[in-house]
Amino acid sequence: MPPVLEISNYTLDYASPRGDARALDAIDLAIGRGEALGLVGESGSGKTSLAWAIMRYLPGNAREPGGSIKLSGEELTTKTPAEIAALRGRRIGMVFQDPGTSLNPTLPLGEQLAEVLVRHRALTRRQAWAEGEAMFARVGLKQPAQMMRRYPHEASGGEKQRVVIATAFACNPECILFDEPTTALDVITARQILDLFAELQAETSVASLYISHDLALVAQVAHRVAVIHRGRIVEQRTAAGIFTNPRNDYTKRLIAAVPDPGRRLSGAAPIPSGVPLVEARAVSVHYGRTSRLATFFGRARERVVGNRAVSLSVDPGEILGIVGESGSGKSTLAKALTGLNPFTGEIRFDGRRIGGIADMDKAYRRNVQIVFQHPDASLNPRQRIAEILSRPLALYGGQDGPRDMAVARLLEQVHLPADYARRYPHELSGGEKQRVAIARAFASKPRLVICDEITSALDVSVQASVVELLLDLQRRHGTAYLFITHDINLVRQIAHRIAVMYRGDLVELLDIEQLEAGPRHRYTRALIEAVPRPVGGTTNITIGRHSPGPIPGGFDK
Amino acid sequence: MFKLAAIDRRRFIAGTAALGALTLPLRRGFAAAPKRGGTLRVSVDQAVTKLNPLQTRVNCEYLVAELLYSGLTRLGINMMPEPDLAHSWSYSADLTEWTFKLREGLVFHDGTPCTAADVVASFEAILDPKTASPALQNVGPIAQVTATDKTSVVFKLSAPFADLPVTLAYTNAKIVPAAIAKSGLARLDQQAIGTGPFKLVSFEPERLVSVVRNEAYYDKDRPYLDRIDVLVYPDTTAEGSALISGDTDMMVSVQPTEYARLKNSAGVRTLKVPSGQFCNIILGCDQKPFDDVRVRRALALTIDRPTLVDFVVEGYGTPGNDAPLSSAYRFYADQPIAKPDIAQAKKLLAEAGYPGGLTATLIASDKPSVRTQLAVAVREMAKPAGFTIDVQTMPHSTYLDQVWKKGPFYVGFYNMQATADAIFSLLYTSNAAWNETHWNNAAFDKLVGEARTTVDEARRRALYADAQKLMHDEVPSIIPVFFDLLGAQRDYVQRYQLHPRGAVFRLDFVSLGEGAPKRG
Amino acid sequence: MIELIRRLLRTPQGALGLSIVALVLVLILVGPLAAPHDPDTMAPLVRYKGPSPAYWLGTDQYGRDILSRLLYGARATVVMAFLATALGSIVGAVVGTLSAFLGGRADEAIMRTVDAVMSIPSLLFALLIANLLGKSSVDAVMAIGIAFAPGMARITRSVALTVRKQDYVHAAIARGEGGAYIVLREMLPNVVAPIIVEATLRIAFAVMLFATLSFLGLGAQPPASEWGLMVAEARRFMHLSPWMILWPSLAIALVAIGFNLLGDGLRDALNPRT
Amino acid sequence: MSLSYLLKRCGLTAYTLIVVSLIVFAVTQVLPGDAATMLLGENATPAALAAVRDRLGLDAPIWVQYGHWLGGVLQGDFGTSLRTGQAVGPVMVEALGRSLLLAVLAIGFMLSLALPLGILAAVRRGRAADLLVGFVSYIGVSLPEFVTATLFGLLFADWLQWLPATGYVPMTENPASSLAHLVLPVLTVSVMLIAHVSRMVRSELVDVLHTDYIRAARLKGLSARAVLLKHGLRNALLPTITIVALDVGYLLGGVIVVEEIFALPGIGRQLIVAIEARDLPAIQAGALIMAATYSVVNFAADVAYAWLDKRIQYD
Repeated sequence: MPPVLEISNYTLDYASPRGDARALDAIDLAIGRGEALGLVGESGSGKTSLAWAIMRYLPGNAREPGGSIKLSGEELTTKTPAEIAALRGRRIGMVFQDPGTSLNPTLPLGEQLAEVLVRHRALTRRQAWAEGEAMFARVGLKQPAQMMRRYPHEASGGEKQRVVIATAFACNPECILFDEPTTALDVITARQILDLFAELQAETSVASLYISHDLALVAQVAHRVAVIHRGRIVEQRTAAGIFTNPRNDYTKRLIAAVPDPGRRLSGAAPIPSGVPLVEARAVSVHYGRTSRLATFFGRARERVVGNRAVSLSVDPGEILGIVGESGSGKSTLAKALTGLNPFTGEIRFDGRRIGGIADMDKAYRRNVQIVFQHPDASLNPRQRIAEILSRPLALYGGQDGPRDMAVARLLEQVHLPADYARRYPHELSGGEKQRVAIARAFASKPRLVICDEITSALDVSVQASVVELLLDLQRRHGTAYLFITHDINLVRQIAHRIAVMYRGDLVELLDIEQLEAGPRHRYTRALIEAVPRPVGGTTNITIGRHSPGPIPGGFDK
Repeated sequence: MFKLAAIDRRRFIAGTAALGALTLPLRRGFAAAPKRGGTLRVSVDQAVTKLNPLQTRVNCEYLVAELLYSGLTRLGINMMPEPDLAHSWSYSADLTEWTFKLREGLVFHDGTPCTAADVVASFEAILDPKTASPALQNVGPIAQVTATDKTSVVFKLSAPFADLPVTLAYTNAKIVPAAIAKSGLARLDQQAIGTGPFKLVSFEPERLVSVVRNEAYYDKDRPYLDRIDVLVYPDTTAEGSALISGDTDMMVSVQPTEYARLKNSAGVRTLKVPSGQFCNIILGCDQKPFDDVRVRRALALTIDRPTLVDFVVEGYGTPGNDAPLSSAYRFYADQPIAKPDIAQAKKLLAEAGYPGGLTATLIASDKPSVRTQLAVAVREMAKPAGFTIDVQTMPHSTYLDQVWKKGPFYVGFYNMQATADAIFSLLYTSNAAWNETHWNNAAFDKLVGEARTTVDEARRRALYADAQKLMHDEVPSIIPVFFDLLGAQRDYVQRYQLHPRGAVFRLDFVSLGEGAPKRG
Repeated sequence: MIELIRRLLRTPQGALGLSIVALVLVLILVGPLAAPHDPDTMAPLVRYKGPSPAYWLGTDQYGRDILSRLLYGARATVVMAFLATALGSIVGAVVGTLSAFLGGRADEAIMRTVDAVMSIPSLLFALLIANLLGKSSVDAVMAIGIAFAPGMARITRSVALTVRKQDYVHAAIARGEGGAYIVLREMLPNVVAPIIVEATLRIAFAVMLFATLSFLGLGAQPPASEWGLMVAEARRFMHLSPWMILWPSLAIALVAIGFNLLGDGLRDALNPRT
Repeated sequence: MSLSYLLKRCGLTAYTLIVVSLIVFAVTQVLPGDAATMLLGENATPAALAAVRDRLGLDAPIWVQYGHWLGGVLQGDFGTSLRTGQAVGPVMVEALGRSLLLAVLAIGFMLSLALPLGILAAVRRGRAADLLVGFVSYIGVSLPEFVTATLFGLLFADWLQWLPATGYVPMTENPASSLAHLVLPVLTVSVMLIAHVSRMVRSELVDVLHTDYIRAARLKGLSARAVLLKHGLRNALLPTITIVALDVGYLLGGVIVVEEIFALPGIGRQLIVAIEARDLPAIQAGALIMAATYSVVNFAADVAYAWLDKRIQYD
């Protein structure tokens, strides 16, 4: 029996004024019935291009020099648009990265599922609606009837992704492509979606292509893993094998880059000097002001809470990791500490009391620097790197020799060529930009650098090198970090202590050892369990086995 | 009362109903009786904002007032007075007391009778400065008006005056009910209660005024039309197009730029009559630089009048020689048109102390557009002689408020008046109502004043000729061109004649012939 | 600058718009020199002529050369429109930035008022002001400038606010930069670009508005050769010579198109990320 | 969308009108030229002037006059015209009616053209149709009404003689000819609107067609039609509501010129006449009514938008 999806020697080019650019090069892939193939690659590796090619959804400038894509033996590349349209959603479905954007905001969720059934299974709308409810129930949506009538903005990310999955499975297709289906979701939700995937995968025995940048994750949800690099499949083997004995160099580098909590990167925690470098005492942040009208109508709602009485401290040279889902108040705390958000409570720096933004004098600013998540946003697009870097120098002095020398030194420090000084940010890659941002932060020789999700926008290997850089700088300058991230594995590699935040509260603050020993707080535990560990074989998601089911949303504190 | 006045003399100045009735058909030269009925759609180029006949100011308002109201006399096409509400009149030998006899059984539109009392009340209102009626300056030197019985009105004059029957035909000298004249004329802003040939149906200032035949009109045959719609077309090209397309039947005035197009359109007949209507350039004779006659004459000498007739009115007009009388006036004195003479102009300027020429701002109101056209043309013509003229246009209202009768150098625009005396004593005598030039020339005043009280035709003509000559030499204002009045009508419109006066229309004589469209 | 032009020429709108506007600028500069006749000299014998070798675009009611009048009028029309826009943009930018800077209730109040003013159609507003100030080109410029200010204010503010939220501004604040530096060096360069684009588009609008005012008799006055005024005057002679009305109309349209295209071109060209 | 949003929005509209009334009153009060002189013109005698000034209360301090005026306005009394002596309010309202008729027809016509054009351009992005629409719309937005109006008049009324050049016939008088008279004005004001809105629709739709959910819809195998009509337009047209509402403001400005040229006795023409004659009460009433109309339309649009767009949550 032929594989459900068979790609042989498939090549794809994108025509551009500067000649054709090769996106995919002689791809060979086959997925059998009930099999899950993981496709791992970094951005630009061509994994998404492959998905589009399979879905026959290619831009106008796409060229296909050769190769074939077969669905159960049927050649797709030669089909007419009409035929393809008839086949999409019915025989081959797709699940997208961000459920928030892949659902039409102006249509009810149910409608967006029902329309597929109407189109492909020729059901009446009433039948489709009934069927839809069933599907919703099947993907674990509570109160499917109501959910059918809701609009996307009325559902949570997880629920939305379930809807998308339900839609993909609606017509029991032979093959489904999953394009980073959990990347946009919070750790725990992601985990629930993975369980659902495994479950459905097992019972429908659909052939699925699971695309992701996360090797660890893929290794656990897929039977086999294919690593794609620069449009080529560089290695293909069993999920177990890929970690245990990778052949390809790139694969090896990739694996090396994957954060492995088992492998500590930072040195031992500094001996507590008694006097913490920075100490937050019951720092709370509230957003928004209640409109007078609202007050007038007697519903001055409680203002949005960013942080509720968070207290923690960072010792000199210490790396304090802060983890939590989006909206847990991690960044809010960072902003408070850098005087970007007004806060109540107090901060102590070197024992000096700082009651508000007003108290943050030059010395404090100089010693507490922040690096933001998105380098595109944090570097002024209209300033050359030189100006960006010379600014803190001008502000805090501390430079010896001429300005451009200092700039060059800063660049060198973050392993960037000196001539980048003349460039504009948009002429740099994401990783390079982040390095510039880091260089800017270190220009003032700070004692604490707050890293706000600085790696989450980067590729695994880039992320690894940036982390490497950070640790290197930390070793050299003894800088303390407040390392904010949602990547548990990463934080377990580098942090000395970890603060877990949940909905504005600091739920647990514990040493790395304690964490490894097994955290006390239920939420922390859920968090840790939710994350797949990058070790071949010992997977904690077993395909086909029913997972314990979704974890309840609230946690006792 | 001097009863045995010589008949010929009386016949000359005074009119009688018999005479009026007799002369009418002869003059029109129509044997067949006019056909009754039908609706006439007349287009005008300005909004009809004032309904009150004592306060109307522009031609389209005069037109409406004339339909709704009557005066004691009305102005014939030959500028002679015709009987209206008064069927006859007589005067004392010294021309200081005039008696007018009203027709019997006159009624207002509201059914109330119109008697001598109403006439008296109306004239008292007109003569009251508060009313601000243009007639105040134009009806003649009336000292007192009294009613001797229900149908006789006696006018006592402050000075001998030969033209009273004509001046009483002035556009604003209409008769309104005594009650309203006393209680407050404001009522007449909204409704029309007159004795005119038509009654008001609807009044939309910006768009349409509709009137229907007044069955109670004193003349049993007139008016011939059942209804007249007066339509407002602010855009003259549009107005022309409307006539061409048959939306309207008649344009009481046509812009020179439109005339050719209308002439060449099928079914349209264009009308043209020489008139005393003119644009003049007021030169303030009481302030520099125009207090010096040489400067005034110099400017006059720069102007190529025939060309100006082309520039300003596409040739539909006649050159003027700085006196306000055109060939259309009875006492017009023909004089050679001054030829432009730049050299002479320069010379005069130099003598006047402006060897390097002089700069002045010539103000022109934006309505009517000929004012600006004239100003711009004059600006160019005067350049070579050393006049640097900066033309400044402004909205008419601002012009009236800030420039008119005040400014030293601006463009005026005036309709033809019924008599030579009217135009002279309206604009140029020292005691003129609108003495804009402040020329204040005693000799001139004397000539005009004497002519006013002179009955003898030849003598009068001589006096007025001297007056015109004087103006030609002294140039209180430059009157470079008289405009022909232009009109147009569908060819089925009968018995309509353009009136040189410009402010008189006599639509009650108009009728519709074959081919007229049937309208509601 | 060169870079910008290169970027402009990349897009069709940019290229076309740039060339049209460049042409107009040339006309403004050398127009009077290039004019074959004096724009005011009258010629009784050649009135209402169509295009001919002697008078390329024909003559008007005084026999004046239309081409020459157009060439001279370019200044009266385009320069005025530019000034008006500049005025409006500056006033607007100041108000907008101020509002964005003050924030809170002050911002609220300012913006509500701006909205209120904007609910008066700009032509009506310009009419009222022009009427209030008087009838001349300068007054018309003022009128249009004032009428434009609210719109510019609103745009400036919104742009300023978005920039204000950018991380590089946060970074500057966290770094302890002074307000002046943040506004001038960090924000302004990023705020200016959209405003330039908007202003360019508005010049096109201003050309039309200015012409419209003149057309309604509230802008330039005869014997000026402002294009809108030329159209207004030509209307009366439409049937004697359609050319008189055609040419200035085309001129206005061309300039407006030019600036519209240029504006859209600039929008792409000024985006640093493309 | 909550009650308090509605109330807030109402409050804003009210505030707008107050500000507008202030501006309008201020602007008109400082107009040069004494109203009384305007009223009496050539024949003004001192006695008459005094009488009129007294009648119009022109000697009272400015703020008293404002209060008096506003008080009247709130009771629907806009004063009487200096030109015609008629009550201004009714005249203006009637005129507004005519303008609105024009506006509604124009918007209807505009939508019937702009939407298809915009959609066509967006769907055929970068192809001939798109470029053509783009080019035409550039010309459209670059032609002042008075030019378009004049050229249309020249073409359709004078040369081809298909349509009446200008003028206005009430619907009640003769519907056919009434419409015939409205064709050119509607065409004229529509030109720029069509150009503008079709560009907007295009860009909106282009954006929408690049969203993930459109891609998702395509990859669900929905027909191109379904994707465009059901998923694309629905989202692209929402913002168009606001744009159209904003264009009403432009429209009201546009009618001023168009009505002037086509002698359509709408509020725009009334205003021009009033402004030329310095008829203060008329100017004030006209300007205020116009602005009011505009803010009401925007109010309606915002509410409609808030109601239609499920995403936005208003406090």
